[in-house]
Parts: sequence; C-alpha cells; structure tokens
Amino acid sequence: MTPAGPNLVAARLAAAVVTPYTVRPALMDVLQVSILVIVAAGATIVVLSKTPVRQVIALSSYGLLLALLFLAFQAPDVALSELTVGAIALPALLLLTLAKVQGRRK
Amino acid sequence: MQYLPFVVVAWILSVGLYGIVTARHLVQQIMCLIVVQSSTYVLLLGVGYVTGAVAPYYSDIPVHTSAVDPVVQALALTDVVVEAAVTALLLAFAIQAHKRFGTLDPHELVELRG
Amino acid sequence: MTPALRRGMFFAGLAGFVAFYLWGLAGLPGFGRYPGPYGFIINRIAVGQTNATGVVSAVNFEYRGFDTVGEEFILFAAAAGVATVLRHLRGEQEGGRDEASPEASVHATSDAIKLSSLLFVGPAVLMGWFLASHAQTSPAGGFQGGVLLATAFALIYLSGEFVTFRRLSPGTAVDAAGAVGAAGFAAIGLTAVILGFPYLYNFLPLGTKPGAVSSSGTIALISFFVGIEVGAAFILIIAELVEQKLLVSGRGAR
Amino acid sequence: MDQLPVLSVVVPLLVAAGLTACGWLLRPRRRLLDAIGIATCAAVVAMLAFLMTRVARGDEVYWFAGFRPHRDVAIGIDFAAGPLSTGLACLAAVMVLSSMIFSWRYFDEISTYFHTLMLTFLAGMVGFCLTGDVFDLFVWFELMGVSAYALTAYRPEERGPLQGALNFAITNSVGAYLMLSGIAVVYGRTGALNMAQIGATLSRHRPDGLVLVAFVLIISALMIKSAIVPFQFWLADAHAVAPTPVCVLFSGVMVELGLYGIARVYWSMFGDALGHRATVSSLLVVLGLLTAVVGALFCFRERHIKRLLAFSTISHSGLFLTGIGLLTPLGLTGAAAYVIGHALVKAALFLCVGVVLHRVGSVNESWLHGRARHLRLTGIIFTVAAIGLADMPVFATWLGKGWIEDSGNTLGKPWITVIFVLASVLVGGAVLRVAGGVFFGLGDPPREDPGMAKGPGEETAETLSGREHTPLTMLVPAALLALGALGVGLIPKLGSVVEAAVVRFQDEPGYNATVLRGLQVTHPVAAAPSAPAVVTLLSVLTGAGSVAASVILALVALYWRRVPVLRRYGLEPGAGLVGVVRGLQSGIVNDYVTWIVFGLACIGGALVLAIR
Repeated sequence: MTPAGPNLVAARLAAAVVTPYTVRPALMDVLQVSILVIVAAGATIVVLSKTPVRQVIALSSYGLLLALLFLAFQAPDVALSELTVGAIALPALLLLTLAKVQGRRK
Repeated sequence: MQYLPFVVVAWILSVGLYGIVTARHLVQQIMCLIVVQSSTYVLLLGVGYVTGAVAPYYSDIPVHTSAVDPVVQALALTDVVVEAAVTALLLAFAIQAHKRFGTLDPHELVELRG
Repeated sequence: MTPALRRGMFFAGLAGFVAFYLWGLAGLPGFGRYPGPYGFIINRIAVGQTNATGVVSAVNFEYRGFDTVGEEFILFAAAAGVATVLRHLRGEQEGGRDEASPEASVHATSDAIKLSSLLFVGPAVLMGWFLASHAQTSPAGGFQGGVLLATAFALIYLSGEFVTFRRLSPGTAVDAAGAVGAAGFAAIGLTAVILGFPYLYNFLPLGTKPGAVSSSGTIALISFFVGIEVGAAFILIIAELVEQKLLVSGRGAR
Repeated sequence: MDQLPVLSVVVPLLVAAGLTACGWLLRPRRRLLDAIGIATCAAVVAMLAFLMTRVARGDEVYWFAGFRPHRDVAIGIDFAAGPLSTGLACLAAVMVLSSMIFSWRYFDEISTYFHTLMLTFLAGMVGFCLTGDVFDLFVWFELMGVSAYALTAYRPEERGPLQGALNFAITNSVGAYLMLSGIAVVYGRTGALNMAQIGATLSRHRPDGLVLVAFVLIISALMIKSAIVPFQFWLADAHAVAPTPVCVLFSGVMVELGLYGIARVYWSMFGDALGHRATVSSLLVVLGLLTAVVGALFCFRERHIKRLLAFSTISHSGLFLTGIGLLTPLGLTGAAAYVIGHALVKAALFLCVGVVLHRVGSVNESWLHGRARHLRLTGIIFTVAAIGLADMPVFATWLGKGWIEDSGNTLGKPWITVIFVLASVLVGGAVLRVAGGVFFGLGDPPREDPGMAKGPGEETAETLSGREHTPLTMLVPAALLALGALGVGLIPKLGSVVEAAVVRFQDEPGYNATVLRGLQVTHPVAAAPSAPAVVTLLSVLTGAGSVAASVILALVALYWRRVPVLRRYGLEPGAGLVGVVRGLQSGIVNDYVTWIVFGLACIGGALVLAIR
C-alpha cells in the first residue's frame, strides 16, 4: 500500500488523467448547471406547495431530480439510494401517513 | 459556475428553513425538513467533485483513472439513511399527535407552554 | 410570537445567516477542485487492498465501516421507535381485522392496479437481492437492495392483499430479521476481535480477482446483512403505518 | 484489553439487537429482560472504569479495521480515549445504569423496546465521547438523537410527550444538518475527517471565513443539543414529558455531551486554526452567562416540577459553557467537576420526582403542596440533593463552580462570580421551595395556578400498580447518587487529577501527535497559564453564602404572603415573569426554528464584527 504523499501530487494526478469515458468538460458543465438550476427550482416548488398531497408528489419528483444531479456528479451509488429512498420509499411513507390523518378530520 | 453548486446549497437550505418556519401542517413541515437535509447531500457531493473525473468504480476502467472522491459519496449514503430513519420516526409522532390533538397544525399542537 | 414578528425575525436572521454561510462557502476551493487527500488515497489503494472495484462500498463497509455500524443502528433504533410510538395502546381497539374483511378497507384498488402491482413484486425482490449482493462491484449495496426488498412488500399491500402482507411479514419475524441484520454486521466486526484483529478487520479471503462476486472478503458479507436489516426495518415501518391506517380505531386513552 | 473502547460501544448495540430478536421470548419474562439490561450497563461501566485507569497514563488510540494513519493522513476511523472523554462516557453509563435500576418493573407496558432504546442511547453516548473522527461524531450524535426522540414519546397516549418529542426531534434534526454542513465545508478545505488531521491541516492556513463558518455551524448544532440560549426552547418541552428515568439521562448527561462536543472540536480542530482566543472566549462566556440567567429565571417561576428541573438544567448548562469558554485549564477542570456533581445531584432529584409521581400521581408543585409529607425518606434525599444543587460546600458541584469562578477571577472577570451566585441562588431557591412545600408542607398553601391546574391522574401513566409503597429499587439509586455527589467532592486531590487530564485535553499539538503518529505525550505544555485547582476561602464563602441565600429565597417564596410589602402589592416572587415566559416558551416549533436561525445570524455576526 502506497498512500499518496502531499495533496498537490494527487490533485495534479487527478487533473492530468483523461479517459475515454469522460464526457467532454464543456458538455458536463452545461448538464450540471442546468440540473442544478432545476433542482433549486424543485426545492422551491416543494416548499411552496399548498396542499400536503401535492407536496408529496413534488417531493417525489424532487427526489428524482436529485438522483439525476448525483448522476451528473458521478455518484451513481448515492443516486440509486436517493431514487429508492427519496423518490419512492419516503413518499410512500408520507402518503400512508396522510391517508391516515386526512381520512378522519375533526 | 465554480461556486454555483454552493449557491444552490445555500438556496435549498434557505427555502427549506422558510418552509419549516411557515408550515401550518406537520407533515408539510417534515417534508421541508427533508428539503433542508437535501442541501447537505448537494454540498457533500459538490465538495468532492473533480472536474473531468469518473465515478469511483473500477470494474471496467484502468486502476489509475482519475475518479471523484468516494468518501463524500459514502457520507452522503449514510446521510440518506439518517434521513429515512428520522422521517419515519417523525411520521409516527405525527400520526399519534393527530389522534390526540385532532389536528396537525403546529400552532395547535401545544399542550404545555410557558 | 405573532406571525409578523416571526416572519420579521426569520427573514432578518436568514439574511444574516445566508450571507455568513456564503462567505464560508466562498472559501472552498471551487467546484470540481477537490483538493484531497482522503478520497484520492482511497481510490489508489482500495482495489488492491480489498479486491472490491466499487470503491464507495469499500469505504462504506471497510475503511469507514464503523460509521455504517452506527448508521444501521440509527435505522434500527428508528424502527424500534416507530414500533414503540405506534404500539397498540390501552383503549385502542382493533377494528376491522375480524368484522370486515381487510380488503374492504382498500376496496378502491382497481384490478389493473392489483395486477400490475403483483406483477412487479417478483422483479422487485429479484432486483433487491441483486443489488444487495453486488456491493463490491457496482454502484449498489445492501442499503439500496434492502429498500427495494421492502418496496416489494409495499407492492403486495398496494395490490390489496393486506392479509398476505401480514402473513409474509409477521411482527416478531420482521423484528427478529432486522435485529439479526444489525447484529450480524456488528458481530462480523466482533469476530475479527475474537480472532485477534482490530474491530471490523477484513479477515476473510479476498478472492483472487478484483470485481468478482465472491471477492472482497467481509465487504460482500456485510452488505448482505445490511440488506437484511434495511429491508426488515423498512418493512416494519411500512407495516406499522399500514396497520395504523387500516386497523386501529378508537380515540386512544384520552 | 486493547479492544475496550470498541467493546464498550458494540456490546450494548449487540445486546439491544439481541433483545429485539428474542422479543417474543423475553416479553413474558420481565425480570430477565430487566436483568439483562442492568447487567449490560454494569458491564459497560466496568469496561469504561477500567479503561480510565489505563488512559490515565496516556491517551489510547484505536484504529478500526487496523487502518493506521500513514504520513499523518488518517485512512480509517479512530477512537481516541483520553481521561476526560472516557470519564464522561463512564458517567453516561453510570446514569443509564441507575435509571435502568430505577425502572426495574417501573413501566406497565411490557415490551423490549424501552430496553432496546436505552441501550442504543447508551452506545450513542459512549461512541460520541470516544470517537476521534468528526463524521463518526455526527453518526453517534444522530444515534443518540433518534433513540432520545423515541424515548421522549414513550407514552404516546398523552399529548405532552408527543409535543415534546416533535419539538425535540425537529429542532435537533435541523441542528444535526447544520453540523453536517459544517463538516462538509471543513472537508472541502482539508480533505480529512479525522479531527486531529483537520486541526493540523487547518492551522496551516490563515483563519478565514471558511474556518469561522464551519466552527459556528458545528458548535451551533452542539449548542442546540446542550440547550444554550437562544436554542434552549426544546429542552423544557422534552424533559417535562419524557418518562422519569429518561429525564435522568437527558439532564444528567445528554446536554453535557453537547458541551463536551464543543470542547472536543475546539481543542482538536479549531483552537489553533481559529486563533482570536479572546474573542471566542468572550462569545462562549457571554452565551453561557446569558443561558445561566435565563434558565434560572424560567426555573424560579415554574410550578411543574419536571419542567422546573429542566430549566435548572438549562441554567447549569450555561454555567458549564462559561467554564469551558474561559479556555483555561482551571475553567475546564471546574466544568468537568461541575458536570459530574450536577449529573449525580440532578439524577437524584429526578428519581425523587419519579417516586412522587409513582406514589402521589402528580408533578404539579401547587397541587402537591404538603401532599408528599408521608414520603419522608424521599423528602430527605430530595432536600440533600437540592442543597447540593445550590452548591453547598464539599459537594462536587461546589468544587466545580468554585474553580470556574477562580479562573474567572484570575482573568480579571470577577462579574462571572456575581452571575454564578445569582443563578445558583435562583435555581437553589426554586428547588428548595419545592422541597419545603411538597415534602414538608412548609409555607402557605398556594392558590391554584389556572394555567397549570393539573390534578392527579394527568401524569399517572408511567406506573399503574403497587402505589402503596416505594420499591427499594427506586429509592436506593436516588440515595446513592445524592451521596455520590458528596463523595466525589471529598476525593482528595480530585482537582489535580482532573486538571492533569484537562491540560492534556487542551494540548492540541499533543493530541495530534498522539492520534496521527502514535506518540505518547507525557509532559504536555499548557496552552494557557495554569492555576492550581485548590479550595479557596472565597469559594467556601460564596458556596455557603449562596446556599444561605437560596434557603432565604425559598422561604420568602413559600411565605411571601406574610411579608407585608410583598402582600400589599401582590408581588408573588417570580409571578411577574409568567407573561414573558409564556410568550417565549410558546410550544410552537416554528418559533423555535426561527430562534435557531436568528441565533445563528447573531453568533456569526458577532464573531465577524469582533474579528474583522
């Protein structure tokens, strides 16, 4: 095991290596910027949703957007978790709760 | 561009906090808490990103390929689990609170004050 | 606090806080310029040290495995908490389980939904299993697999087969599965201690080839247990919520 | 033996999982379940006590999975057990042990969940104390939090616990996410999660906005946990309603763990990097003293005994923060001794309240007036503990308070002593008022307080059967804890031992060398000039004086109608605060989060203005 020395070496190493799998930086930039902007808008929409059910749907879509963002950030692992948790499991729990509390109003 | 992800982080955090403060329905408040937490994922992954690098999976790429930071991804994964756990617990509280108080308006969920 | 005062205080505070926060974020090296060294070192050494080609899993289950032990127990404690808070209380009767058939409570389910939900159960279980057992090679792992497994159970509920759902996930068995999953992880760590290594030391043979399904020693094993614990915790939580919705009636003790 | 740090966390976790796995087997065998819980806690206490004897010689660093740091870069997670962190972990384990003994057959709801959650809570606290990795700190912080939220709502058939748990969970979750943001920001600069490594890397740069913001984000989360003004509102809501054995843990150690966290991150990550020690010190001292006064005022006007004790915890949390914030060895020594004494005394008080709740079925001071006279022994224990809380000489509380005051005086801040005495008198007066009124029937019967008109039967759900007598398992822990506070104060050379540990704790380069290079630093150099922790005449005088003043204040509060001036103007002591307190402590979580945001802006702004 040979851990790298000072940070700089590793950073330069990281910057120097280019692989055929890398998307062209400019394209990646555009992709990331646009998803970031959409995510920011998505968060705003979630918060400003008026009724709880609509908010759950917004939240689920927001989870999907975040998963896309994480893919663009080269984090497929987190994207997969965010997809299963943020876009599916949590909205399911929230909907179950809403079904319980909204069925019987005082 | 260089700081856009971090500006977005601050924005998500702000709207989330705004949602928590103005919410009049507990379940909506919990959803805003989820939004607040989502800002930490974006921050973590944004901090560990390396321009032009690939995801840290070496199944079909050479071992010395430049990859983004795997540590923040592991942290974000932990963070997702924490989110799920806390949300589930809060929802359980919300269900019981609704049974006892008959409402989920945080302004009326007041048994003890002063 | 009046609404106006609250808003005023909040916006004043938020303006100050966000300005302060952005000032701090401006000190970061900039997006895409992660300086290292932690992640770069891990990327360099992980494959050679663990034979796992999914470095994130190697970090989760090996380099920072103890974080994951804590994380599993957070989920475990949350599931125990949900069960505590939603337990059947004195004065709460179960209505519906015997008198009316449970299906009646979800009569709104159409045949199309029923059929399609049931059709998805098999693939969901399969996918969950696949994800949980490929932590070392792919962007998957016990956590994602476990959640998917739990989703399969949720689908059974969605299809209106609540009785089947309960039969497949009786409380004590799910409790036990979750506990076994969480304890299994902690116990693998402890096995290393008993063998004379530090806690969570990867004491199993790593396999010969990086990226093979049987490679990476304890990483794959831990991922499997995590899958069980996460799946069981989510099933427990979903079951508790579903049960609240369908069965418990009455206003409780007061 | 080298495995002790990790075993003390993993054993309770494994037992917790085991209890749940065998739930169907254990549920009908309640005694066995209790015995397993108690045995586990006792084992953890023993392990940590033994670890303490080992780390007295030098910090022990444990690297998980054997990933030792290479060229000063940490690859794995470490536990860094020093005397201070191990001692606090041991205190936490003692607290859990005593509340487990107290709750022997206490709850009627028979289920394994209570024990499971108590054990995960214990593991979270021990892990939080011992870890040397900042993200690991966050993980244990959350485990502690999640277990605590669930325990708060252990009686979901009542309204109060749900409100308390919701406010607790939401405010503390916001705090946890702030902390995580702070960790991410630091990681972006240093690429490290090990606290020692972060400290070493950060101190190579000039302190700038990033360091300041990360510091504020991380300590605010810990301040929310430790109920520092203006983040303190959740605490009274949660403490008032949690089951009594759980209150013992919340007040006795959980709040103090937040303060320990502040000290830990300051003296490993930020101390050298941030510089500006005078400014940071003033900020922490001001926040601490503000908390002490606010908590004491709220405490004095409260009639719900559990809430009263909760407000007293807030006040004491402020006093501890002042001790830490002086940034001197003596100040931290005082805070450490104070925390030990306070934990023992406060736990004894809460357990006595638990006995009253069990026997009489209420915690409303006005209603209870004179109704607990038959609980003689409980009354005596409560009074002894109350005197201890008022910083009576020879109690550990008095020692700690005296050292903090000494340190303040050496730094030319004598007004710290004044505020300390004021807070002690108010808190001591309130608790002694309860002791006199409830257990001895002193004073004029108070008129019913309309806002708090709670008869019996409101808080009876903790126990149902066996109300005719007090089980020994309830009284013995309370008595032992109260005596323990006295005993700790009598340990000879306590001051020098604790101070030696504190000097090592505050030695940032020494800590870094120990963690990253495995060096044993035997003779650390104190960062600030060290004053010996001795008993001074002044501290005896202030201690005795504050107890005397507390007694007088309690008597005035009990007999205020017989004081002509007070009666003529209807000036019931503390009554003027009711409106203010009701306005602030609104019970609405939206308000609490507003205060968090506002407080963050104030703390950040103050630091920016002072440093620029």
